Amino acid sequence: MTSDTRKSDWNNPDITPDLVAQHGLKPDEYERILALIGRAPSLTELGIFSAMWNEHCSYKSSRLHLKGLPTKAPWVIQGPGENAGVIDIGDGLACIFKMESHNHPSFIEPYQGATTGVGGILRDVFTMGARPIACLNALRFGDPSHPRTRHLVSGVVAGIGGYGNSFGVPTVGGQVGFHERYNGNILVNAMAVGIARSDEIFYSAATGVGNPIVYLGSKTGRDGIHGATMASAEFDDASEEKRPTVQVGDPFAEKLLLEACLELMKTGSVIAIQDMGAAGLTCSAVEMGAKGNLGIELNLEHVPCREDGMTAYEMMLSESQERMLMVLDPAKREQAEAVFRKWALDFAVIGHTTDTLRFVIKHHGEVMADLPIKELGDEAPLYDRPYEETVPQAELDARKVPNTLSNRDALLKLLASSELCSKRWVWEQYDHLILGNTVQQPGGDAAIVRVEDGPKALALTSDVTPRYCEANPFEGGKQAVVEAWRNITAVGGLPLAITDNLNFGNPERPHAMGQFVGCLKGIGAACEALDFPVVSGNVSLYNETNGEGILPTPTIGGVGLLADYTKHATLAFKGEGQIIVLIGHTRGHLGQSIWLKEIAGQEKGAPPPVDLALERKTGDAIRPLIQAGDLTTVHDLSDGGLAVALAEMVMAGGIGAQIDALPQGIPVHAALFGEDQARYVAAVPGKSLKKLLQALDAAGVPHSAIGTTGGDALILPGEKPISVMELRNKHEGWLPKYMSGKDSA
Amino acid sequence: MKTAVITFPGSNRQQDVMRALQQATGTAPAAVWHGDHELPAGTDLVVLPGGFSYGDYLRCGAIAGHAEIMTAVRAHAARGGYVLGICNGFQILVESGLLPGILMRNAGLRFICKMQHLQVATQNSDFTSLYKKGQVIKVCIAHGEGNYMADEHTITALEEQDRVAFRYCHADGTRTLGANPNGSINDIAGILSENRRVLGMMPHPENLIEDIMGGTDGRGLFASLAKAA
Amino acid sequence: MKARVTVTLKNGVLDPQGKAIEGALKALGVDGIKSVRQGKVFDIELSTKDAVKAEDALRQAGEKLLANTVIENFKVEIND
Amino acid sequence: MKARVTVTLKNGVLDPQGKAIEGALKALGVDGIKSVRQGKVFDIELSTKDAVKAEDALRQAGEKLLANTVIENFKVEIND
Ligand SMILES: Nc1ncnc2c1ncn2[C@@H]1O[C@H](COP(=O)(O)OP(=O)(O)O)[C@@H](O)[C@H]1O
Ligand SMILES: [Mg+2]
Repeated sequence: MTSDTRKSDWNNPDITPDLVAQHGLKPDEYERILALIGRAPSLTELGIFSAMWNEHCSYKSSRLHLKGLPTKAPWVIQGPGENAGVIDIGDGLACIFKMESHNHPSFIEPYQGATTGVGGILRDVFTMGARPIACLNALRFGDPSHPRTRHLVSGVVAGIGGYGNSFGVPTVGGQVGFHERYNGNILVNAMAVGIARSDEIFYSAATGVGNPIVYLGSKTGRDGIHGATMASAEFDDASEEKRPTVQVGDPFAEKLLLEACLELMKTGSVIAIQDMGAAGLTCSAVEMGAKGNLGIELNLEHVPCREDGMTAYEMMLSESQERMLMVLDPAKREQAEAVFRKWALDFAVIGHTTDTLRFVIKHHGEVMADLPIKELGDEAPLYDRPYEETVPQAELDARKVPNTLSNRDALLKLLASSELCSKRWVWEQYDHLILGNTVQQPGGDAAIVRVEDGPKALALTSDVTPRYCEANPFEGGKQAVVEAWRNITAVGGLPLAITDNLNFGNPERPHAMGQFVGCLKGIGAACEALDFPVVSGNVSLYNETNGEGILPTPTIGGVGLLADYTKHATLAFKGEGQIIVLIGHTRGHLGQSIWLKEIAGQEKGAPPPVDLALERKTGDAIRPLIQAGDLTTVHDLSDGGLAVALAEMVMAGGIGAQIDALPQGIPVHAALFGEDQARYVAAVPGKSLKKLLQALDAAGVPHSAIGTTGGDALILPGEKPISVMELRNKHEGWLPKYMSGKDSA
Repeated sequence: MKTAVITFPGSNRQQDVMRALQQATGTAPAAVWHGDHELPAGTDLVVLPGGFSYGDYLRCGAIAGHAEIMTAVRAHAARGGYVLGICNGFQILVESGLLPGILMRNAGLRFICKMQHLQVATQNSDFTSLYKKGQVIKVCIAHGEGNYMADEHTITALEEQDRVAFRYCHADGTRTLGANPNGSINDIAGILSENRRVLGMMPHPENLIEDIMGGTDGRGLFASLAKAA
Repeated sequence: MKARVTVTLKNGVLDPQGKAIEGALKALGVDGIKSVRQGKVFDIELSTKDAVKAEDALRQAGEKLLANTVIENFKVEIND
Repeated sequence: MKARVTVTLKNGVLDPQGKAIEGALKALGVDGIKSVRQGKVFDIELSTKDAVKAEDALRQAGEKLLANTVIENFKVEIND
């Protein structure tokens, strides 16, 4: 009997080349499907393949290259392959984290795009049993003068805040950048970090035949069913209104889902659990079965729906938010269900595990899909796309770049630039203090978040310098990792692992693919050299408009550990008369610097080279001093170089500085604004200087005392003083003014 | 002092306030579920914590104002028991009629989280007795709808009866332009009931109880309460 | 049965959102805006077919929950 | 001249607010509630007396600001 219904269903809709194309499948990919199942797919099956084999779920263009990343270390409990990465932080605790993008949805509807991005990444973390303790984000917008930019900034920031604030997790860090190459394709990357007991982590592989599969959370609607449905007449019922593909986030439901899931996990009823993210029910069910070497049968009439008349196709592809799927221990069903009823959430048994290794979808008894479950994932296309390496740009000679402004004015201009201005306007819309564990708020090098009542704390950061990656993907990839490593080191943390969010253009263009490959090699090399493995991540390709790709933007989210949160460093100057020490080699590298872009109006040259051994040696010399409590004022040097770092230290502490001994042998503006890597600025009272210098000498790290703290102005050599107030006005002023629409940008 | 903290669906700062209560009283507060009908016997202080009860989807605090447990909270207040509503808790108190007025969208229309100075406007309450009148304290705020408003009559009564507990101000205690983060009338950050036993306030004293988190000025409030009963 | 409850601010109650929107509309160059006040609508489906009963249920809903009658008015319309 | 712009969610778009209110009304014991969807109204005063012009200005306002046309519909009514 079943075979009859199957037959009628398979033959029913004409799977035309057009329909195949609308599902984002290439002709040869469709051939692959036919070969795999030995017949034409039903419409529901076509939908399932399109979901499983798209770039987002199958990583078909990137998989090959991701394999090269270092993912192991003694402290890694779970590397890539699960919902999030897991590392051991000692005392029976684990840190679980991941970053994910929501670029395209946020461009269409910035508020909802951002909210659902945050919601998705939080679910990835708590589906593994962790309570989220912090969020970060990395945002890239188009040029400030582009007509859509202000609207996008305002919506995205409100959306990230709207979700995280209500959910109740502090958003403690991130980045915001502007560049015209994001005019038509902004980036919204969100990272979530949670804590669990290391022996209570939940995974997605199903076990046991005949175990119930339970649907948890909010109801299913027609949200986010991909473009193909909208474009094809078959699904567009008589209604006039185009079905919006925009998903709406419901942080309230997510908060309930978090509490219910954590409570459920304590009942011992969860055999496996998986959030429904991209391609919802399809992806989560297939993953649970395939990972556990089991088949899955779903009976869709039991799926809680929010709309009438939803078809199997729609239910399998819906991306409604705030939902989970779990394999339940049948003996504990009542307890499990009671938890979800208590939190007023849906709990429905919608299927069971089987020993057939088939993925079978039934709707009111009719078989809508019957596919080999392992092959859905394992046999997804894998591409070795042709790529073209970026031709490295020539080194730029700092002496040949005209210096048109005084260094004082250049500094003020940089502090009031879109890239380097204070992002307070953004992070004041994020509740960064909730939970009462935020030791270092936004505005420092890395955020510091205490774990429970301490003494442990995590150091968290997200970094990447896209203009470096554009000029030299390999060096840029390395730099993104070392900057994250340096930021964690600068607060006294021991860098442990990263998550990455690889945002690139169209992989079918050899140039963009070359950027991807180059950056990945750089990331891999840096992770290897720094013992800083990748434990989770996400790839976002096809970020282009009208044929032009975004700047290659591999965002790195770094996690480090502080054994005792009271022993950390911040960038604020803390007292008068302290000696300011510049640590590392200053060569005056101006190529691809912010100074070059903002002051000289050029974007060229090679990016600063990254010496991984030097980077490691330098950081490893500084960290123990902070951990011993001997060093409390440290700032790492990055965008804008030494001058900007000093200004930030002055502003943060409200204490001035007199600089009188810049590195010799290079032009002053290059010494002040060059972006050489592996550098830090520290400040110590005279009595502690010896200890610092001895430690640096012992490690073979170059250093020089460049000035003294004190007064209420920053005094650069040969320049008029800049008062703390003037620095702050410039630095704090730009973004609020821009967002009020009253600027001239 | 026996304390109880209520969890509504969407509450999210209950752990923060529990930590502060534990620190001040030396005992763990009781956690009470919104669907419960009674407060634990002998409860002296009920706290409605911060968060987004029911997503704050209708008006902030409106749906929570009708929760089962609120009947018990009203009875507790009527008996002269202490009630503290922080942020969303303050919104619930005004929505359920335990305090007058209403909290509107912030004048700037954005959610705002930052450190904020407050002037202690009265020492005459068991919530503020360990502060000095006029003292400036640093706590934090984190809200999108904290713009306190009430009719003229109510405002006059609040002022004449010395029922404004806290006002927003600058670090030096002045209340000039820019001190008030949300546009509330008379820079009101918190108010007391007529019997001075119910306090609603937008700022979060519970997040400023450790030096390492930015200061300990929030402790005074919990210590005042601990001393009262 | 379908109904709509419309909740509006009472006269004289300050409306920060309305004010902001007013400003934004002016800034956008939309002509001749004198004032804007923002309110809410609730489109409600009811299982009853009795219009009187429905109206009654919705008045209760308005009083108890949908409007804060300290600052808001509400109006109930039954559509069919 | 007075006008009202009513903004409602498109069909099928999730309405977390409506959902929460629905739950609350049921909990309050208001009878026979099947579903609730929340929208917004803007009561706008205009300086023009020309209804066509007013309608035009408000359509613009709806498109550009009052409604998020990706997920919302809006309707303009001129009252007098
Ligand atoms: N760039 C990357 N580097 C390392 N791991 C990655 C990367 N991209 C994806 N992964 C890993 O691949 C798995 C699948 O990712 P994704 O589809 O984003 O997960 P989810 O479905 O949970 O959102 C995850 O374990 C993720 O950590
Ligand atoms: Mg996931």
